[in-house]
Amino acid sequence: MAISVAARLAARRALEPLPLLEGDQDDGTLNKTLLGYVWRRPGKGWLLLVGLGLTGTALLTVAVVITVAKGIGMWGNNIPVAWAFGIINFVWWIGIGHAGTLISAILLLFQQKWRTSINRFAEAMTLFAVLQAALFPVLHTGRPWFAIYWLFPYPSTNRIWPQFKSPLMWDVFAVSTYFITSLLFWYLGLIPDLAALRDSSSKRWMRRVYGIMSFGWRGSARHWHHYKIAYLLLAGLATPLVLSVHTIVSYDFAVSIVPGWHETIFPPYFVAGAVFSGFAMVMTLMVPARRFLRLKHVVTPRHLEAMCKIMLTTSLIVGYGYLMEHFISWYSGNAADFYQYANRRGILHGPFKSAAQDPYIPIFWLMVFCNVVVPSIFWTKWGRTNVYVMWFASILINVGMWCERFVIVVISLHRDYLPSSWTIYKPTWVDLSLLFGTICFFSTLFLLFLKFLPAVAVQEVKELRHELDTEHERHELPEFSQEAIHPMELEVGEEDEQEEKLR
Amino acid sequence: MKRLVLAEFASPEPMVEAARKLRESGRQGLDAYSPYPVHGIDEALKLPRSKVPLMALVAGLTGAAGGYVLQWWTNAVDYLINVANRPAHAWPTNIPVTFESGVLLCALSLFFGTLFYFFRLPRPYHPVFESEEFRSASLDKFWVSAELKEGEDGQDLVRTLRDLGARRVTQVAEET
Amino acid sequence: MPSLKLPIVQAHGDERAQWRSLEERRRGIAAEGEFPPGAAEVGTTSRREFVQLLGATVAFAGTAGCFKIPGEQILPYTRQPEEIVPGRPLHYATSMTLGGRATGLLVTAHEGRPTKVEGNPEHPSSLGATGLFEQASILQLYDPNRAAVLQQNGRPRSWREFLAVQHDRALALRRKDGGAGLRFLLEPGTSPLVADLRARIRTLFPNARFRSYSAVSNDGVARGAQLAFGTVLDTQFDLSKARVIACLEADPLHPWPGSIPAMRAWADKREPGPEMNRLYAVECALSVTGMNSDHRLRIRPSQLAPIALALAAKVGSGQGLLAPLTPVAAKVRLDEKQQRFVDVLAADLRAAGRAGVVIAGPRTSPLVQALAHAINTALASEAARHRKSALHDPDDGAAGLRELATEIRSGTVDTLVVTAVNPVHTAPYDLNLATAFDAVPNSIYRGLYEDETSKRCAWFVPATHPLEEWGDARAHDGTVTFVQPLLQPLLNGITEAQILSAFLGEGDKSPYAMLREYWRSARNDADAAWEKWISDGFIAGTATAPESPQVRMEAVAAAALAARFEVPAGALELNVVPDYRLYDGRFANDVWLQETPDPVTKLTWGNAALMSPATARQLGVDTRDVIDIGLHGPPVHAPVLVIPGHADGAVTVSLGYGRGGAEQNAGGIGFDVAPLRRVDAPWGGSGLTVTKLGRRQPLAITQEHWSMEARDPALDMDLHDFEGRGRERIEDARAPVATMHTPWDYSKVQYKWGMAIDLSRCTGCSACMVACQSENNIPVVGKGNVEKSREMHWLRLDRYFSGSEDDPRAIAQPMLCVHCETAPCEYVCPVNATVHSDEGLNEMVYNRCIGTRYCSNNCPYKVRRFNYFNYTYDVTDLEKLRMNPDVTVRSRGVMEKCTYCVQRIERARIDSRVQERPIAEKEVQTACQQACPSRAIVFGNLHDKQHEVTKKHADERHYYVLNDLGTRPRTAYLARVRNPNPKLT
Amino acid sequence: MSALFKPWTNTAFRLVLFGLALLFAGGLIAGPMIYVRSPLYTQQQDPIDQPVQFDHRHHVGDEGIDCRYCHASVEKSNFAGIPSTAVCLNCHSQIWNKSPKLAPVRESFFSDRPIVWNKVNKLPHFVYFNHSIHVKQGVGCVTCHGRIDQMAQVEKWAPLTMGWCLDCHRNPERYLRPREEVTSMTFTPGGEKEQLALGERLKEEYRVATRQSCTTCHR
Repeated sequence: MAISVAARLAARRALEPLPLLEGDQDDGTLNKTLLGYVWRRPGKGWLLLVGLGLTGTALLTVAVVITVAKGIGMWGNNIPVAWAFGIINFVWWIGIGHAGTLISAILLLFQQKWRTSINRFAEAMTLFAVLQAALFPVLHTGRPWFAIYWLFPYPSTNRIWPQFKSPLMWDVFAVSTYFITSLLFWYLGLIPDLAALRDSSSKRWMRRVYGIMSFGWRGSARHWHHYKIAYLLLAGLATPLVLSVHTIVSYDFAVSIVPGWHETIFPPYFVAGAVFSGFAMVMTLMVPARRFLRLKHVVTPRHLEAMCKIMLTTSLIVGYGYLMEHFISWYSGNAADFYQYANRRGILHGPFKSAAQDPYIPIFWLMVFCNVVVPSIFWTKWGRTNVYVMWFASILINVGMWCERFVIVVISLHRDYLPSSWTIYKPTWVDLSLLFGTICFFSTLFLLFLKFLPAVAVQEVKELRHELDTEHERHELPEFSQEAIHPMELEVGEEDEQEEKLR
Repeated sequence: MKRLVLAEFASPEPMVEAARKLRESGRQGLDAYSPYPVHGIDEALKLPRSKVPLMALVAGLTGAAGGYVLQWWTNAVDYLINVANRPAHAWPTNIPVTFESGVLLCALSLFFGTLFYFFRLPRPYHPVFESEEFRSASLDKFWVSAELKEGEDGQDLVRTLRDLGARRVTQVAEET
Repeated sequence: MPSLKLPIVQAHGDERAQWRSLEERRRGIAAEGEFPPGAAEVGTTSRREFVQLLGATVAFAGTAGCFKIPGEQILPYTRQPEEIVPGRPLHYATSMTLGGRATGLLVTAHEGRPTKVEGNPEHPSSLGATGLFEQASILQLYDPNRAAVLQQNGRPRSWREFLAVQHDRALALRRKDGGAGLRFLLEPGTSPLVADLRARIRTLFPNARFRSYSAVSNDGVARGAQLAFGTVLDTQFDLSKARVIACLEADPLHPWPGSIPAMRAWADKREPGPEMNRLYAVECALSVTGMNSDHRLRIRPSQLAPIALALAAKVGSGQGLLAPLTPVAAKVRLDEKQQRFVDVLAADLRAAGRAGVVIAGPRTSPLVQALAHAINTALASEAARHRKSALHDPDDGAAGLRELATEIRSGTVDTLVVTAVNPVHTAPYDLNLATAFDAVPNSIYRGLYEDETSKRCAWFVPATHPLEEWGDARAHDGTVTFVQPLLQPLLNGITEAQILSAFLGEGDKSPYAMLREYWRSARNDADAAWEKWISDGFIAGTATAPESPQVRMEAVAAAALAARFEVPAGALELNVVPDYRLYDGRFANDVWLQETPDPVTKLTWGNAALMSPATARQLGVDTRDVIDIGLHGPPVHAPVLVIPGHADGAVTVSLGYGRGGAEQNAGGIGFDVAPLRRVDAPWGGSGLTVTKLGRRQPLAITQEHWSMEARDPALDMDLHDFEGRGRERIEDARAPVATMHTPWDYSKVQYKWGMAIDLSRCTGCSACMVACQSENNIPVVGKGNVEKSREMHWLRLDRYFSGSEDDPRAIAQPMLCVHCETAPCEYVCPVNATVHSDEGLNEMVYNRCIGTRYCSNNCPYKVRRFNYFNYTYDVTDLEKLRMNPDVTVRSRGVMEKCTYCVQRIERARIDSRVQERPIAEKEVQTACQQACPSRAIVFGNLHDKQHEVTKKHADERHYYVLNDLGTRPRTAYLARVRNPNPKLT
Repeated sequence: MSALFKPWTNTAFRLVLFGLALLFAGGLIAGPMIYVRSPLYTQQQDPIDQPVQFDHRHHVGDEGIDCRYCHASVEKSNFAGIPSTAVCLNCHSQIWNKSPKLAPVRESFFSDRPIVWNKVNKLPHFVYFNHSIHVKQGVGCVTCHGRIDQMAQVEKWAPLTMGWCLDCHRNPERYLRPREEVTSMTFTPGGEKEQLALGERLKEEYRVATRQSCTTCHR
C-alpha cells in the first residue's frame, strides 16, 4: 500500500537533523547580531547581576584573607577529615572547566559543525572555572606563602627539590598547563574577532583598544594559512590534555590507600564526571544567555539537544562508576572497603550496624538522584527540546556533581582504617563563603566576558555559513527551515519569565 | 616607502580568482584578506607548506624530554632520598609531569611562535590600514593587495582589478 | 627581649650556699670532670629555646625563605656555676607528694630551668616510672595563673610583715589559753620535718589542734583497719606475690599515689602461661582496673558490701577464721549472675591460697575493708602488707572538717592556718565551709592559686611548687624521701614548713636550713650521709616494717550483722570518684591534664554524668543531653555520657571540676559535684533524682567510635584461645605482605630503631601521653578544637569495646607513629617534608612542610597531627621556660607526629661518638617508654640481638597493626592475652 | 583620515611585550634567587657592634690564646660557649685593669650583671648544630668562622645555608684536618690534592660518617 506524502515528510522530519543556523543569514547580519551587542549600553539586568557577583566576590576575598591570616583552623577540617571543602571545590571547578576545551578541541577534531556556535562561550567558561579551581590548591595548604613557590622545581639554597612521586606535584603541572593552554587556545581563536570588533566599532579609542588586543590582525591569507594549522594543532593538543587533567586529579585519590579513594576505576569515571558537569554548566549559562544576547539563530535547539545527549551519555558512565564501586567493595571482600561503601549507602550494610547511622547518607542519595535519575529525562525528545527541563536538569546536575566530590572526599576520610579516629566533619561559615564566593566571582567574570567580547566565534560561524551555502545544505530541506523554528516558538513564555527574573 | 593597491570583492570566489590571475601575470608582493579562511586562496597565491607543525613537534619533544630529565635528576641524582622505600627513579610516576611539560611547551610555541614569528605580529600599523574601507576585510568583504614597483603608477593594475570584479579599488602608501 | 632572672645568677646569701651544695650533690648524666665556664643566654632561656620561641611568635614562623633571621643577643654568666655546661641538661633527684605519698623523681634541667620530669629508678614508689600527675607538674610549675603575691584581705604584704603579725598574735593566743584558738588544717602529710614542727608547736600551744583534709581521702582504709585490727594500719599490696587478685571498687592499675609498684608487679605476671595472674574486678563505673580485668562484675555501690560478705563467707565456707560470717551471710540476697561470680571467685581464691588477695578500694565502707582484711588473713595472703600509717593525722575524710566547722561556729577559733588544697571547693556542701571560714578572724591560706578558699581567708600566702622547695616526705612504704628544688621560687612561694615555723617565732628561716637542722637532730649520720641522701633523693632502708595484726573476727561479724543491705528497689544511686586527670581539682588549671582524655571515657575538658546504656534508655537520655541530678541537696547541671560497662541504676560523677577560682583554664569547665556530697556520704548514696533539661551540651570526646569494625587493630584473646585459633590470628597479622619494591637495606647502618608495645601490660593509664606532650613541646588546642577533633597528641590511647554493650570487653591501645618502612605518608608529600632516615625513622621536617595534609589522609593509623592554628603564639615568658630546647616549636600550618624522640637519639649518638663508643642499650629511651608504669613500651636498636626490643619483635605474640596494608611498621604490638576462669566462661 | 596607529607603534608594542617578559623572568624568578644568595640576605660581612670592643686580632693573633680558653664548651656541648665575665678578668684583673675600654667588663663583674653580646652566627630555630661532634671529627674553627684572627670585629663569614652545610656533609674529605690542628687559624695541608689525600685518611681514621638524614639537623 502507498505511504502518504505527509507521512513520508513526517518521517524525514524526524530523521533530519535540526538546522545549525536559523533564518537567512549572511556575514552582514551575523556581524550585526554577534558583534552588535558589544556596542549596546549594558542593560539593568546585567548591571544587577554584576553587582551581585561583585558582592559575592567581596565575601570571597574576606574568606581568603581570614584563611591566610588565621589558618586552616577557620575551616571545618579536622583529623581524619584533613581535606574537605577546599578540595571538593577544587575538583568541582576543575571538572566544570572541562567542557570548554572538550567542545572546542575534541568536537573540532571530529568535525562536529555544531560546536562553532558554542565553543567560544564554553572556552570562556572553562577559563573562569579553572581560575576558581586554581585558587584552592594553594589556599588549602597550611603555609601558602611557601607552597606558592616550593611546589616548583627551582634550584634553592637548601638544595632540596620537590618530590615528583606525589600526585600533588602532578596536579601542579597538570592544572597550570591546562589553564595556560586553554587561555592561549581561547585567545588565538579570539584574535580575528577582536580585529572584527576593532573594525566594526565607531569610537576611535575603542578601536585602539581592540586594535592592540588583536595584535594588529589583518586577516591576511598568509596568516590564515598558518593560523588554521596552529589552531588545529592546539585542538589536537588540548584533547589528550583535557583527558589527562582530570585523570591526574583522580590520581590524588586513586594513588592513596584510603578506602573509597584507592579505586582503579577513578580516571575514566572522573573524566566522564568532569565532562558531565562541564556540559551541565554550559547549559546552565547558555540557556539564558542565548535569550538575552539574542543568539537563538546561531545557538539552535540542535545545539541544546546535542549537549543533552552528551550529558545523558556521561551520566550513564558516571552511574556505572557508582555501581561498580559498590559492587567491587563487596566482591573484593575487603572489610574496610565494604564498610566504606555500606556507610555511604546506608543499606545492605551486612554485619556493620553502625554503617547505617551515618549522617552523610542523604548526600549520597542526593548525588545518585541528581546524577543518575535526573539526566535520564534526556532519553525523551521532550526532555531534550524543552529548555525549562534541560535548564533545571543542568542545575541539579551541578549540585549532584558537587555532592559526588563531597561523598568521595569527606565520607571516605571520615571512615578510614582505624575506627578510633573516626569523626564527623562540619563546614564553617568560611567554607561556605568560599564556595559561594567562587560561584559569584565566576559569574562576574562571565558577565564581563559576555559584555565586552563576542560570545560566539564570529569568524568561525561566518566560515560555517559559507560552507553550508556551498554545500547547499539548506536547499535540501526548505520546509524544515520552517518547521525547525517550532521549538523556539514554544519558548516565548519562558523568555518573558526569565526577563522577569532579571528585572 | 611601500605602496599598495587594494581591491575589495563582495564574495570569496572572485577574490581567489583575481589573486590567481595576478600571480599568473607574474606580479610580486601579492596578498589577500578575508574575515575567515577562504578555501583555495593558498594555492591561488602558491603559499609554501607551513612549518608550524615542525615547530610544534620540536617544542613538544623538548618539553617532554626536559620534564623527564628534571624529575630524574632532582629525585634520583642530585638529592637521593629514601621516600617510602620507593625506587628513587620510578619511571611510571614520571609520566604525568613528562606529558604535561611536553604539552605546555608545545602550546606556548604554537601561540607565541605563530603570533610573533610566522605572523610577525604585533603589528598595529600596516599600510593596508591606511584605507578606511579596508575595515570591511575583517567583517564581511574580501580584499586583494598588490605591491607597486618603484615608479609604477599602477593605473593599469587598478584597471585589471576592476575587470576582475573588484567593487572598489584604492591605493595606499606606507607612512614614514 | 623576654628575659627572666636565672636563680643561679641572682642567687645570694645563704641561698647561694645551698645552690652550691646542691649542685655539687646533683646526681645525673652530665659529663664528669672539671667544667670551665660557658654561657647561658637571655636569662634562663637557652639559645635554642629563645630562638624557637621567637620563631614561634614571629608571624611566618619557621621561614627558611623570605625573611632575614632577626637579631639575637647572648647573656653569658658573670660567674659560671661549675657544673653548668650550656646546652647540656642536668638531672636532679627530688620528689612529689600526693595524698601524703611521695614519688621519687628525676628532673631534667637546662641551664637551671626544669623541663622534664622522670621517675627515680631507685625510688620504691617510682621504680623509674611516673604517673600523669608527676608528668604534668612541670606545667604547673610554670603556670602563669599561679599566685605570686602574699596578701592580707587583698592588700599586698611582705613575708616579713606576715611573720611579724602572726608572731605577735600567736604569742597573745598562747598567753591567753595555750593557743586554744589556734587551728591548723593541713594537706595530709608524712613529712618528718613537718611532724617535728607540729610537735614543737604543740609544746608551745598545748591547746592548738591539727587536722588534715584532702578531698581524695582514703577514709575507708583507716576505718576498715580500725574495725578489723583495732588499730589504724595502712595496707599496700605486693602483686608480684599474687596469682588471683580480686578488686572490690579498687583501682590499683592507675598510677594513683603509690600504686606504680602494683602496676609494675601486675604487668610482670601477664606473660601467657601457668604463672599468669588473674584479675577480678567488682565495681560500679568501668575503671582502668576494670578494663584490664579478666572478669568484671558491675554492681551498684550499695551491692558491694553484700557481695564482699558473701565472698568472705564463701571463701571461709564455714571453717577457720571466716566461719562466723557464714550465718551472717545468709541474709545476703544475690542475683544468679552475682552468685555465680562470687562462687567462682571464692573457689579461685581458696585454690590460690597465699597467692590470692582481695583489694578493697580506699573509699569503700569499713565493713568491706574489714571483710577484705579478713579474707586476706584467712588466705594468709602474701600480697597484703600492713604498715603503720605514716600520715600525721588519721585519714578520716571530711569528719575532721565537720569538727572544725562546729568549732568555728562556736566561735572558739581565732587563727586558722590552711595548707590543705582548696577545702572550700572540695568540702561536702552540708558543711557550708565558705561561710564558716568567713567567721574566722585570722584565717591564713597557703595555696598555689588564688582559688575559692583564698577568697574566704584573711591572709593568702602563695605556695611553692614541689620543684621549688626543700622538704621531705615518706613514700607509700614509708621510705624517707627528699624534696629538692631545681630553682628558687619563681613566684615568691612559701613552703608549708615555713608557715608552721612562723608560729615558733623562729623568724625568717630558710627551708633548707630547717630541713638540714631537723635531720641533723633526727639522725646522727646526717652529716656524713647527707650528700648521698640528697643525690639519691631518699634514704634507703627507711621503709616501715610490715606488721601481721590479728583480725578481730567477732567485731567484723557484728558489724556485718548490724549492716543493712537492702536499698529501695529502683532507687538510682550516685557514685562519686576522684578524677583520673584532675585528682580532686588541684590540677584543674593544668591544661595538659585537662586535654588528656579520660582513660575510660576518652572525655577531655570536663566531667560528665556517666551511666550505662540501659540506664540511659530508661531515663530517656543520651550522651550530651544535659540533666539535673540531685541527692538530698541542690541539683547540679550535668551532661550525660553513656559508657558501656557501667552498672545499671547508678550514675558516676568525678571530682575536681566547676572551678571558680582565679585559674583561667579551669574556670567554667565541667560541673562541681560538692552539692551531691555530704559529710556522712561523701562518695554517693541512693535516691538520686534525675530530670532531663531538654538541652544539649558539646562534650570534647576524642574517640566517639567504640567498635573495631572487623579491623582488629588491637588483638585481644583469652589464654585458651591464644593456644588455639588465636595464634593464627596473630600470625596472619604479622605475615609478610607481597611487595613490588625490593626492601631497603638497613643492614649497613649501625642502628635500626624500633619499638614494641605489649598490650598485655598496657593498662591505658595515659601517663605516656602526658610524658610525650612534655618531652615534645606538644601544644594544647583547647576545648573547642578538641570538639572539632584537632587534638595534637602524638601518642594517643585508643579504647575499644567488644562484646555486649552492657558487659563489654575493653582494651586500650597506645597508638603513635609506627614508622612504616614503606610509609604511605611519604610518597604523597610534594615537597619531601616527610621522608625516611638512613636508620629507618619516618622523619617529619617541620620547616619544609607546607601543610597539604595529604600525608595525614594517607596515614592509615591517623597519627599525624596538624597545626590548624598557631597554638603557641600566646605562650607567656614564664611558660616558655618549660619548653624542651631540643625540640622545635612547630609553627602554624605544619604537620607533626611522633618522631621516636629523635632528639634523644641524636643526643645519645653525638655523645657516644664524641666518646668513641656505641650507644648503650638503656641510653636511648623514648619519653613514653620512660614514663610507663607497667613497662608496656620498649624502644631500641633492632640490630642489637640482646636488646629487649629485639626479643619482643621475635615474641610469639607480636604482630603489626593493619599488617595487610604492607606498611611494614617498625613498631610491633604484642597481642593482649587474658586469663579468664574457665568456670566463668 | 589616517590609520589607527602610527608606524612607530609597531616597535613600541614589541618593546613593551619584551619588557614585560623580561620583568617576569627577572623580577619574579632570577631576582629573588640572586638576592637570597647575596650577602644582603645571608648577612655575611654585616658589621655587628658589641658592647665591648673585643679585638680577636689581638687576642688570637698576637697573644695566640687558644679558642677553647674562652669558648670552653666547644668540645662538650652543642654550644661553643661565650666566656663569663670572670674569665675576662682572669687576665684583666692584672693587665689593662684600668683601661676605660674594659669598664663595661668590670661593671658587669661587680654588679653581677651579664654583658649583653650580639650574636654573629645565627641559625634558624629549627636547625640543631652541635659543635662538639664537628670539632671531634676534625672540622677546623676557621673552616666555618673564617680567619677570626684577622677580624677586628667578628662578622659572619660563611652563608650558613643548608646547601653550604651539605657541601661538607657530602664530601667531608675536602675540609677535614687533624684534631690537633682544629683551632689553628693557619693550618694548610698544601694544595687541593694534599687536602683530599689528608681528608680521605682522616675520614678513615676518625670514622667520619656524615649524615644527610633530615633529623640530623632538624628535630
